[in-house]
Amino acid sequence: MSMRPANFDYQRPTSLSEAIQLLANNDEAKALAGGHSLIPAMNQRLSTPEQLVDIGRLDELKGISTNNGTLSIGALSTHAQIAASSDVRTHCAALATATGLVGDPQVRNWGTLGGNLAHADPASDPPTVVLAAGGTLHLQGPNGTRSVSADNFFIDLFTTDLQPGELITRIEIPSLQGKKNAYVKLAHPASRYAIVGVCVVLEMNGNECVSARVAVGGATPKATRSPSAEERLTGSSLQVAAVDAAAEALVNDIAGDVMGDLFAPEDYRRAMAGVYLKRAVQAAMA
Amino acid sequence: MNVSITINGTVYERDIEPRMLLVHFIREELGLTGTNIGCDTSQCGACTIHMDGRSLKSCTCLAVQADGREITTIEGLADGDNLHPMQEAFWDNHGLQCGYCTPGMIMASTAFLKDNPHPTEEEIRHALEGNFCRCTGYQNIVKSIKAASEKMGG
Amino acid sequence: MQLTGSYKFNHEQQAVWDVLMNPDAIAKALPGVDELIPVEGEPDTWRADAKLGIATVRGKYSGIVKLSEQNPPNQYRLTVSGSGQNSIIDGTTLISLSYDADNQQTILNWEADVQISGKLASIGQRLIGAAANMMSKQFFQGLEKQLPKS
Amino acid sequence: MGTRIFGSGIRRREDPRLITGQAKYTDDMVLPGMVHLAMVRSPHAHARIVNIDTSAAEAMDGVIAVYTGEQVTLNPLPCAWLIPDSDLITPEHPAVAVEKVRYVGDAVALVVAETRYQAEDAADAVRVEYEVLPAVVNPEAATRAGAPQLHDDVPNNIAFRWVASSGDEGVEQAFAEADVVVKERIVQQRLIPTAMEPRSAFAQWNDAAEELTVWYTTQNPHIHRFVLSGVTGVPEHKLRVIAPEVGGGFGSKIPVYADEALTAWVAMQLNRPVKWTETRSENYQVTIHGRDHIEYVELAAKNDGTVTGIRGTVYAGLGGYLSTAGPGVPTILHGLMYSGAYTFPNIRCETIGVMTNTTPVDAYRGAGRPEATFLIERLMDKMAKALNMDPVELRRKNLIPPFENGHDVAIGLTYDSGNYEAALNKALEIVDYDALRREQAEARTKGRYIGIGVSTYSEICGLGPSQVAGAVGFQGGLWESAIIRVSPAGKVQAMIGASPHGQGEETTFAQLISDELGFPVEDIEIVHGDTNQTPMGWGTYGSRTTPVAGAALVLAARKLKEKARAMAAHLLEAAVEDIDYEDGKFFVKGSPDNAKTIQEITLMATVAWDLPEGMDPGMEESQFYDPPNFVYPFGAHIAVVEVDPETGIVKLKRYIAVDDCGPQINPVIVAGQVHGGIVQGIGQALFEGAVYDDNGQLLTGTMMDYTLPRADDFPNFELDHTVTPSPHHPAGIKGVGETGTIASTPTVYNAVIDALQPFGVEQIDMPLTPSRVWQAIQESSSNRGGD
Repeated sequence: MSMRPANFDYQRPTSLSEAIQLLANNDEAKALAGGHSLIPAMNQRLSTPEQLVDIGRLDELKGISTNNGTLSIGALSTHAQIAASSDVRTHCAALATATGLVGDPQVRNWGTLGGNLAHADPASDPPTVVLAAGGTLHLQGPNGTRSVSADNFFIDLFTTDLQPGELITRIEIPSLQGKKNAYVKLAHPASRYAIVGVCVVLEMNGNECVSARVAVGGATPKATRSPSAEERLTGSSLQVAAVDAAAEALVNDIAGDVMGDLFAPEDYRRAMAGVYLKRAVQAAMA
Repeated sequence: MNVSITINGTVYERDIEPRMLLVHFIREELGLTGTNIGCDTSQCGACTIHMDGRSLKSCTCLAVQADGREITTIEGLADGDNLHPMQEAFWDNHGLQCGYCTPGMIMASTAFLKDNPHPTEEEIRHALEGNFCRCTGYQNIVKSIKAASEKMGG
Repeated sequence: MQLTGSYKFNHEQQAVWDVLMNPDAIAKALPGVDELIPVEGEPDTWRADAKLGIATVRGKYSGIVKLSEQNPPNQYRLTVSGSGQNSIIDGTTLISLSYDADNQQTILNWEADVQISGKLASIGQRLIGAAANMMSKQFFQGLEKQLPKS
Repeated sequence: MGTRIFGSGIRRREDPRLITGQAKYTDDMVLPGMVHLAMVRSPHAHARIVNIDTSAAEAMDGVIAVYTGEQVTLNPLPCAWLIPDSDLITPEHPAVAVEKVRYVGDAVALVVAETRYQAEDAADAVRVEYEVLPAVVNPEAATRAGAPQLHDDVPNNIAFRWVASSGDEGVEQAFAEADVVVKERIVQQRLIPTAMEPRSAFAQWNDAAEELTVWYTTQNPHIHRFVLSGVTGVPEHKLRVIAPEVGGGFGSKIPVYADEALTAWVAMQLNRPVKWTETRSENYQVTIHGRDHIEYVELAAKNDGTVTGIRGTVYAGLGGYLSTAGPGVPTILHGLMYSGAYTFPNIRCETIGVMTNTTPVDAYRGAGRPEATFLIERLMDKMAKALNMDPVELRRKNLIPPFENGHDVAIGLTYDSGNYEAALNKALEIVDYDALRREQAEARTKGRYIGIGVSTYSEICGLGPSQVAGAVGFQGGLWESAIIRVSPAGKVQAMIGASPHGQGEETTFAQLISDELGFPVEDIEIVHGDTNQTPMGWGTYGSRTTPVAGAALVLAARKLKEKARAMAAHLLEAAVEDIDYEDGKFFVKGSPDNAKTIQEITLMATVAWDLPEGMDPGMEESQFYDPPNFVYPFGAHIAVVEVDPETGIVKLKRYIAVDDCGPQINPVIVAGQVHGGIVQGIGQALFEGAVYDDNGQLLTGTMMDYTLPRADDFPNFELDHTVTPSPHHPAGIKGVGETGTIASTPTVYNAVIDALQPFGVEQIDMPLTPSRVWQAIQESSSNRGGD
């Protein structure tokens, strides 16, 4: 019974390229950013990497800025920094909300967005928002840099498109200023992970919703968009019937993939996905 | 690996295994046992300290990650013989019983007040979501933090 | 824990059956396994060492893989028992094949009874079902890759 | 005369060390040459041990020794509550499993290493081969034919059958002749005590002196010395048990566990200081759990609301072995509570104690009494509904009328004092009950589901007369003792055998002494927790420290006061009966200006230059106290909840507690006890529950899955009290450590069911998690009410 990690080799590279080299050289190496997903697993000895490459001090991965309205968030930005950023509040309020709901204050102080997205915990909050917001992940690896849309980044349970040796360097999110957006969450009361988290991004023209993006997390092995719900909302004036229909569509879209556990069995999670879609629309329009 | 960590104003240099958690560095290497351990999954908050001014669960950080940083533990909170207003408030308001969660509660709440010096009761309750107490039902902890915020806010 | 799932192969049933019975193919398809070593005196039983897991939760397991109750080319039982990471995993899966002539697909249905003991049982509760689904999918995908392109 | 210190909410004297990080808990202890112990535990709930290979572990860096059960020479762990007339069987409980493991976490080997990291590395390297056996976790299922058998000498896994009855004939008749009978199957789910400080032991053996010292996370160091002596063979006078700072217990630090005894044993083997501290996961697996009942209960009444009988059959899960007080909790502490605050004339409780492949079950806050109160209060609400009566009216009709000095209830106990209706009225006044019901009705018309729960309770605590302890099979006494020792300059040390760990007796007991003798509180030190420094006592649990140890202390203080009075008379050259006392001063009646202070008197008694004839020197008294009866605190609690029918989320909106524990020494500390108790009780109603799968794996094995209440789950509680002194306690005081837990579970549960009335929901198993509440609403036949 442990709360002490097994031994490992520790490296603290001073540049991004050095970090990538170290990770590329060793299949059993892991990148360590904030460590708030990795260290708990190591404490339980469920994770026993041979080597940790501490990227936590690389300045290349820090900072939040906007460029023509596009938010650019360095991978090492902490949840607390993001939640408190006026740029983020302006351009992607839902992300400020979601990062403010991760874990608890101590976790938010040190856990990083890059680490969180790379870990791709199905019950984590930020992936759902980055997906709904149409974010892009910028990656750098031994073969250079590339960009992957959030739609293509999350592959399965804890599984992403990150290749060996690759790191997330920053996350770009197109400005949602002028679009209605919100993230709402039903949290597991013990772990604080999302049982269901729903993010909606609604572009309105007067009373009409002209485009919608809907993503759900927590309920399924990965953050997942709901094309049918988006379709129901688009072109509607978000009247009760349309939102109810969207909720039902969302539930149908994810029906086969919903996970269950002791606290929230599958049928409950499925139903809550619909309920929280409605609440997300309400919150976005409030 | 050699690390140099400033704790409560004193620089400590030690050669440690990279796997050593910061909480074990504080408790076992330095003998600062005011920081307690109440769980093994980063939930309970008993081990909360400040690193570079922000609250951190020291069980969720390797000591090597703290290399070169500034840390404050419960032992370093008071100014000499003068208790920190948060310590005073916990004492005045019966904000503790067995005391085991108390250092973590005090460290978490002092960090919280830096970000939000005039919190509502609801905000205080929310800010404690990373800290468990099994004795007080949180009632007097919330009261203590409120009292401290009023005292510190002047 | 009872788990069920299905997988569709775009191949003839006999071809799917053959690959399911081929220890080399199984070894290649099992995530993290390099080789199945036959256990002497036990038919259709192999010993394996595996590097198993998902993302950060990954560790070395060693265990036994056994095929039984074969009813070619329709049904068999795959039993896996392994231990590692202070955990023990015992699973028995009844695998059934049927052929969907309309779509020219072999449909594989599996019904598993998985018993997890130790560390993973106490801490992995919220994710075990999803992890089992994902790993079974990887296994069948791994087998499919070894079938001739149809 | 100044403000009386008794009743004053002064700041706690414990706090300065706790708020500055200077307090020392067991795991904080360090001695030169210290080594670390880690346990190798079974991952299986039920298995035969085929082979243990320690060779790899022994070869690892820093490893000093690896021991298996066969090498360990400790005596088996005793069960210490041998309830009579129950055919109790106590299967052997070895400190380390040798042939068979019986729950996940059962220790199979020990690893000792220079550092904790090394000990844990090596524990991982011990290879154990098991033959896995089928397991059983449900106490009712475990008694059925064909169920896996845990112990060869416990047929059908039934460790005992116990009955408490006011007379079976009368009970039968009451149910036969009732107008209405309501029934319920209640699952008292398993709870994990979760003291914030995990258990820890630190042992030092002095080989030359043959002395063993053990620092220990214990609620009762003297009991632990008594039992540890038997388990280790070290005689008691060579065995010192010290409870340093203890970070909460809630019952979980009463029992004698293998781990602490093993730590001591290893220290003796190696002649080096040894430390063992459990991790939280380990705590969840091996430190006792609470509750775990499956109850079939029913209540009989007449149409006018007069309750005529209550009875129940309880399957009580005991775990893989009998814990120290395990059999006593679901029997003596449960069945004897079935009277509650009511005049029930016919009562019967049958408890079947069952071994299952789970963590042993023992006393958790309230211990038996919350389970009983829950079923009584649950049945009362159900009966009110069946009779179409307001639940408050039904309770009022059946409450025991006020009494000041003894009331016999049908189960055979004599309650000390009570005024239940006064407490109920006060609580109802605080919430304005009628207005609240109107508000509820109004809210329902708007699709909001508010629920109101009201409970009245009386509990048994202040355990208890030793004669009763003996009669009910408790293998110890239940008296306490205290020594008050005043130094020449008038500073006071009071030594008590009880062992507080968060309850604040360093403050309240100083207030008691100050109140009796006039020493300022800051001159009084309460010494506890060290068997070498304190007189014998049986420990802190069952809300007994103030009722029993506090009584010993008050009587010792009064003895001391009489000596001081005699000394004062001598110094003032007056007759003893002419000496008056006020605020620490003794004087001849009518001449308060010519007074001797208690400090002056102490000095003169201590130098002993001139003592009255026959007086011994010094200012020190000791007192043993065996209470003549239990104490019976009581009260009324009200909860207001709102249920979100779309999600099943229950929001606690108000909580009102009116408790009566007699006079309060320190009302701030009393309130703190009540707060914590309420939250633990609500934890059972809404959040907490240990869950095993069918194979005995604990699925809620960490704080990530076992839901502990958090700060944002609660509103501000509204507390008030009434004061009904206990007639037999020298200061009239009753216990208050468990009242909150006893009352709050049914109060909140009933409030939720009340909120769900429009949906026709009658019953939901605890904890009332959102998915369960939602499910119940979905399944309810009349869920059209929710539209």
